[in-house]
Amino acid sequence: MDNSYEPVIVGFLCNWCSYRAADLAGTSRLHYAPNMRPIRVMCSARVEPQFVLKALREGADGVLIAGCHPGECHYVDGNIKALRRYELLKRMLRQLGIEEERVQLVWAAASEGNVLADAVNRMTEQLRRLGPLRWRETVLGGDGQMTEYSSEKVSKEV
Amino acid sequence: MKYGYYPGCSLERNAAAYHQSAMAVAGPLGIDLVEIDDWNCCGATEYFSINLLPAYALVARNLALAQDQGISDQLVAPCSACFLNLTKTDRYMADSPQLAADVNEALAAGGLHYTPGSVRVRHLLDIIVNDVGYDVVAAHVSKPLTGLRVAAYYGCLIVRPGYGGIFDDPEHPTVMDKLLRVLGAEVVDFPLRAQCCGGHMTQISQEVAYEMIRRLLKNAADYEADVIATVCPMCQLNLDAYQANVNQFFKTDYMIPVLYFTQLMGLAFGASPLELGIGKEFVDARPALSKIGVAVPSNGTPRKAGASKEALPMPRLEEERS
Amino acid sequence: MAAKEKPKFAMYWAASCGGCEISTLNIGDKILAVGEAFDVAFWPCVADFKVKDVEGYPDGYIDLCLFNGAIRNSENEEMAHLLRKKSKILVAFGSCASEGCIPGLSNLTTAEATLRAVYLDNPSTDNPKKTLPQPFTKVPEGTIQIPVFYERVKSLDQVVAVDYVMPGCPPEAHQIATVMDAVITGVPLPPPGRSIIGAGSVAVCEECPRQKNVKRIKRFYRPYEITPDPEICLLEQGIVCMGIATRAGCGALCPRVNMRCEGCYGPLDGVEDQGANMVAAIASVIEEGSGPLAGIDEAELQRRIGKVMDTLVDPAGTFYRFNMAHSLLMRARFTGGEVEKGAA
Amino acid sequence: MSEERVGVYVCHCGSNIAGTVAVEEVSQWAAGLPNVVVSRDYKFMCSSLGQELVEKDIKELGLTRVVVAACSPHMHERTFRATCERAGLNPFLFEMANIRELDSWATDDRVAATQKAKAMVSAAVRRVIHHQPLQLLPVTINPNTLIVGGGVAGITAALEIANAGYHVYLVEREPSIGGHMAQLDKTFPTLDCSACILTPKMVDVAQNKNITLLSWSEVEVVEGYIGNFTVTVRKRARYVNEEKCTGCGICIDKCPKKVVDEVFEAGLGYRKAIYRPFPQAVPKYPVIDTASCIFFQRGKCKACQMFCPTEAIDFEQQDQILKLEVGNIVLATGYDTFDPRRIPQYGYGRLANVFTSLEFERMVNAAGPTGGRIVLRDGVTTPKSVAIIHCVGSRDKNYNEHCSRVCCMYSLKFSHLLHERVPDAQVYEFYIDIRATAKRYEEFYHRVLEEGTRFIRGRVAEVTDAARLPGEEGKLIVQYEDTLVGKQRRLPVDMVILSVGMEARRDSREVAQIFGLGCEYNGFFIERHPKLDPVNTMTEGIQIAGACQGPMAIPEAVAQGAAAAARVLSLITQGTVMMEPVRAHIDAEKCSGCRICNNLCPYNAIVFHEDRKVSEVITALCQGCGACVAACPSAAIMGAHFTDEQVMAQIEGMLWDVQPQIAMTATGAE
Amino acid sequence: MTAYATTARAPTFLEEVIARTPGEPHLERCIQCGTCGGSCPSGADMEHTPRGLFALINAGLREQALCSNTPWYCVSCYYCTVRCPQQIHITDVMYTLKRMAIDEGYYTESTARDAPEFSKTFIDFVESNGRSFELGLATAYHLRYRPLNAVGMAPMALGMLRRGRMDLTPTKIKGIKQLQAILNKAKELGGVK
Repeated sequence: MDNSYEPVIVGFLCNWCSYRAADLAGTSRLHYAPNMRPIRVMCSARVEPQFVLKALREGADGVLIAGCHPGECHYVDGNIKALRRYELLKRMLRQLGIEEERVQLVWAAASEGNVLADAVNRMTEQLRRLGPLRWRETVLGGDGQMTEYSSEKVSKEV
Repeated sequence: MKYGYYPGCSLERNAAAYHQSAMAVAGPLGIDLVEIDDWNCCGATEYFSINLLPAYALVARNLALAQDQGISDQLVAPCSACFLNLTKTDRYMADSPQLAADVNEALAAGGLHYTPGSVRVRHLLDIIVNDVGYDVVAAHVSKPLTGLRVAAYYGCLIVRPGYGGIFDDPEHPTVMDKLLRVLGAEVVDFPLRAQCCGGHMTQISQEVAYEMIRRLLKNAADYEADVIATVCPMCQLNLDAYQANVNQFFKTDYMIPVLYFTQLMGLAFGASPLELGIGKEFVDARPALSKIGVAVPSNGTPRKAGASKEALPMPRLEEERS
Repeated sequence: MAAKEKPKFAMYWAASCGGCEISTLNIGDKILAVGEAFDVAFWPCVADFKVKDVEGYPDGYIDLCLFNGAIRNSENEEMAHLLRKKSKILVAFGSCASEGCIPGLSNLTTAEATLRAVYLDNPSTDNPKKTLPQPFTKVPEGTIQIPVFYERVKSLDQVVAVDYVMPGCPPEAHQIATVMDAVITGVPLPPPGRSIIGAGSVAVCEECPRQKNVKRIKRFYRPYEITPDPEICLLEQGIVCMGIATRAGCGALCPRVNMRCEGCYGPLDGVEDQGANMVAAIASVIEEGSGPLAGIDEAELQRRIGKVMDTLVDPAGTFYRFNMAHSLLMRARFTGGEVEKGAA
Repeated sequence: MSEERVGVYVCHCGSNIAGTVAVEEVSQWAAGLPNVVVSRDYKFMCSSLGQELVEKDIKELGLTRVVVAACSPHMHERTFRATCERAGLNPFLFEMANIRELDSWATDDRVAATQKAKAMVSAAVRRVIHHQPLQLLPVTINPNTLIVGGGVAGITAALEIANAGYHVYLVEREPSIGGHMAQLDKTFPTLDCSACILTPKMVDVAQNKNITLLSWSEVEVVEGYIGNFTVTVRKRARYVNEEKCTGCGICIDKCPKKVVDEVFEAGLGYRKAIYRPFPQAVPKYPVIDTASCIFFQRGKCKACQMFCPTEAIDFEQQDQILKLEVGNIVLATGYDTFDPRRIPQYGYGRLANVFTSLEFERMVNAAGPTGGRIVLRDGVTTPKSVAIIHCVGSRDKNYNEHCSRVCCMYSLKFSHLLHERVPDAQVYEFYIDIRATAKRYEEFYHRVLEEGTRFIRGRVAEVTDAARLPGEEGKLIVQYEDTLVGKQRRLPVDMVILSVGMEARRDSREVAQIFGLGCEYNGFFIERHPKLDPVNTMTEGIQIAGACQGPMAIPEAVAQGAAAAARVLSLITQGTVMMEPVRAHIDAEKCSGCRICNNLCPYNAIVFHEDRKVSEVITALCQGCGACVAACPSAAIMGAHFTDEQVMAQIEGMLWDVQPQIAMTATGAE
Repeated sequence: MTAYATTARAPTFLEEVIARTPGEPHLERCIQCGTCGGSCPSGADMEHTPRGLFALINAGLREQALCSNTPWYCVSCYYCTVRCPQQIHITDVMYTLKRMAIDEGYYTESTARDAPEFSKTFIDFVESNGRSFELGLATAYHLRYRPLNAVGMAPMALGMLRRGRMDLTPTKIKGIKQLQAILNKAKELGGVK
């Protein structure tokens, strides 16, 4: 794997727990992978699957959704809604050929800066191993290509 | 209930009594112990001191055999040291993919592969109290050990550090106490129940080892135990075979027989002492066993606060609460 | 004094089943009015025109062009560009043109796998030499060219600018009729730029007569697994009805006959991805996970929820039945040897 | 292409940001972004000069949007919103990029940090263009306050607020207020008698007209939001009519049933089935403990009723459910002490003469079970040697990782009291570190040293009664390593005191859920900011005070009680607060009445109109989580300030550098 | 310690010990409380308590640490491990120190120099038979390293034989070749001989 490649992760952080966890990680100078680009939402329940797909299409190599631990959600159970959506989205992404490591849901309480930092480090490592996604180029790219289909090529596989 | 069975080197000979009695009680309790074919030594406490990876590989071969021979997804080890090494290897392989990879590369040289977690290793005591259960055991008691004062000695590795999951308190285990009570025995308090028997120190520094053994014997004697019940061949060996040496060394005269808990179960089930391997112990158990059936009034030191009028209440323990 | 020129009408059929054409004819005698109002400049399915004729027209010659069918091959794309050039108003007509529709589902697999399915693996195909269509074939007379089969299906608006979109698979005849009326009677259309015509602006539920209650889904069922209550919202009964995320206009035809809405009218304004919104909506109302949460085992909870989601077979194929080519991701990704996995 | 005129301001924050992020580069680069008309970097944007910079540009350059790249919005979002407002720009047309906590402080890779900063700035710029002007929502504050927990923190808060002339409901779970402090004997380091300084305050509570004291009661449900909470309280049946009871105590004397008092006497003493935890209890009314009352158990006795001079005993009494309307809530629910049964090797429960610190507090207390005599469990023998073990259940990853902060000091206090009461006793303190970190603490430590206590640095390994060596028989043997000598030792003593630590209340997570708070990993409630906002919580209108927020000694608990009161009073005197307009709104035109959203709102803010077949969000109840916004399949619900457009634009901005942004649909340009 | 706390300098002795112990032993966490030293059944006879040993390691006093008899007196009872308030895997660390002492030849300085010999004798039998062999072990080890004791131990050995608790010949497993192949591969991988 090309070492120069640095994965880009879009992180959706809930305002009450995980964003504060990120703040705490910073204030306590916990150094972690600079690969996650944070977007603050009020609750992980605000994160639409659309946002995830959008990020992936616009070039993110992975998406991290972070919320409060079940039972600690500022909005009682918003994180459970996020979890439900994540579980279904995960199954759909599998069909679309997107590895499970590319979209992750983690819980980090406001006091768990280290948990969030570790999650980002872990995910960055996993994505380094998976390699870039670059949706537009690698999946959509080559619009109107004039590829020829050699019968040999296919018949070999038959 | 069918289990894979890993006797370990000791049970072949020096702790043959343990093996015999285990088999003798397993039958009636419906425990089917099927010995895994061609198992090897677990390395005891020695191999890890010399060379790490081979030590894991040595143990892993047994796990791989158990896994492949498909007797059961559970493997029973009666020896606490074997129990520890097997559970530790399985646990560490699961925790460290790197180690798992290395060990498996080594196993591959012997055409084997082990997937961590595919075999659950359990101690014999664990399955008797948890899978079989006290009630079933009670149902098989035909000759209760009434009047026999027993010190339940757990030793270390069966309860610590709990790589295979904790089935009793690592500091103050009690399941064997309950089991022995079910057998009708009078279980004495035995504060040092989970202390070390000296392990391999007998080979390295006898002074140190003898002192450890002495403590245990003294504690058992203080509580006037007729018998010490063990769950581990190493403990049995140290307390039994070295008892004379200890007496000689400290000018003491302890004469406390050390039996395997399975031997006591066998007796309570009405099995003959012979088929339970009784007689193989160094400190003769017969005088003590002659007591069975004869209730001797206890005059062992009581260990509860005197309930005088001024006495302050004792904090209650969990079991008392529930 | 020269008779006033009639406006020119065209209708073209790219990668599609022909249902749109039939639906257009289904407007009944209104078709005569169309004939009255327009000169047909190009309509391969009803009259004999050649591409040459169209190329001969001056730019913007055609006043109204209904383009149905997706862009599956190079011919489709060339025609799209040509008709765009020659038309004043280009309408992406029907689901294929506007969002890829059923052909778009092949974006869940590779072009190669599609060809293989058609020319090699199909049990009814006898192709011993394993011949596959080749864009260029040398024959004694020279080189024969056929259209190039594209890697992925595209909607019309992904290759040319589209003035209007008329959704539906096919667009309902009455909708077509109203649009035609409007055009003929000169009722001003909405400003062009992929604006929707001939459909509602609210979800199918609006037109669906079923009783709708607060939703708590225990598990999902495929239509054959249960006989749904005819009065109650299908979704509440665990049937994955796309009505909640689909533009109205059809009159809720399917739900009326106990069949789940499959989403052919596409997403609503402001929705970029119909499938993703379905995920968000129905996953939210799963019952699993409600109840006290203090000190809950997080892994266990996730497992339980996952089990419910497993009862929803083939989410991608279900949520993107019509919208795949026009969804945010547009197609599935293949890192090699995953065609089967991808082709749900 | 939008017409908005955006100003970008990149903060150095001294070297906090500039040290890792090339701020000049970022601001120069930002100047080239679409819609950006001005981009500057400045040492401290939050300084008045920095803010004036923004105001000036808004006025002179006609900025319609502002982006500040600096610290966390939780730090300065309000600051800069105010800045915009002063310059006549709606405060919500502003967006903050957190390039400090989330960037410069989280890495030392300058290149990566700068790139990340650019991404956050471009995201903010693209987002802010889609912002809409919003107005804060005014909410009127109900002047009544609920205080949960009648320990010293709760009592202080209650008195502060009540004395300011506002009404307080003080809810206490136990029959009397006073909390743990009422159980203590002396307080370190001043050695004042705990009860003597606390009871006057308790009496003040009882007599204060502005305080409604609800003891023997618990909060069950909390609904609403800041300024307008509705709280459901269960007032448990006392079986004593408070109107009639004079608190004479005859019933208690006459009650034939004696049981161990697990709560107030920490299990060391007894109480009756009808009881008052302690003589100075407030309120003075006793309660009947039905679990041990002979009448409730066997249907006969009624001794208390027979002897009660005022016929106050009422066996028919039922629990009462009260609904309280309050504007603010103060949680002062306190702590639990660690249960040393969890550490079997210390023998508590098995070995008679091992005591907990709380038991010892009761023992030395003149009003306690032994009348202040220090004796072994047999109730008569005076110990000649006592070992005090520090850090029991604290500073231990197996139990509680945190330091309980008070144990060192109260252990020293015990040494002192032992020397005072049993002069010839030898006292040993087993410690890891002595933490005497507040006013006059260190001095107290020295005093105890001089009194002859032997300090042994080493965490005790085990306490056993298994004698090994001569001289150990019949004693408790403490086994430990004297780490300063580096040797394993055994010390026979008569009595062992376990200095147990402070833990969060066993039910703190349930309580947190009732009030919508967050809990630390160890169960203590999370404050809004550990330094700058220690008594406020993430939930507007709810304050925390005392040891429910973390281990602390009496002075801090009192200070926090007062601080919480000050918070509440400032809100009450303001009369109204402005709330974030981050709210959901359903466009009735687009709602198909599918009812997906109906059961998603945790605050039941969504109603369905059967007649019109559309759903609607009640703005006052909506808290703005956005769960319904995300769930609406037809995009009919709009989440103010977190709209799809805004977030989508932000996503694009975040990924500005990743790949060419090819148009996905063909545009008019042919 | 995250993967990003990278460092250029040579590892300290402490870091070495941690690196050579499987999993995460967390030795760096030690707060010198002495729980291990107090809990150790053979602690009274150790030259350094475990805590003391960790202080030496932390101070980088390699020779003193590796010459200590402490690791060899460890009986693997795991009391220290389960009681350690910092959850340090003390027993594992002891095994590591034993291996390091052997690799670096320090153990010969140790007052417990026989211990490794015992371990070696033990595994020699395991490696050649697949099972341990008490008689062989006892005789070989005692005659080789503690002849005096051998005499003292004789009666016990006889007792063992009389009670049929000891074999005269070792048991060999069928798959001994396989086992040896595995162990050799492991040694090759493990790098340590």
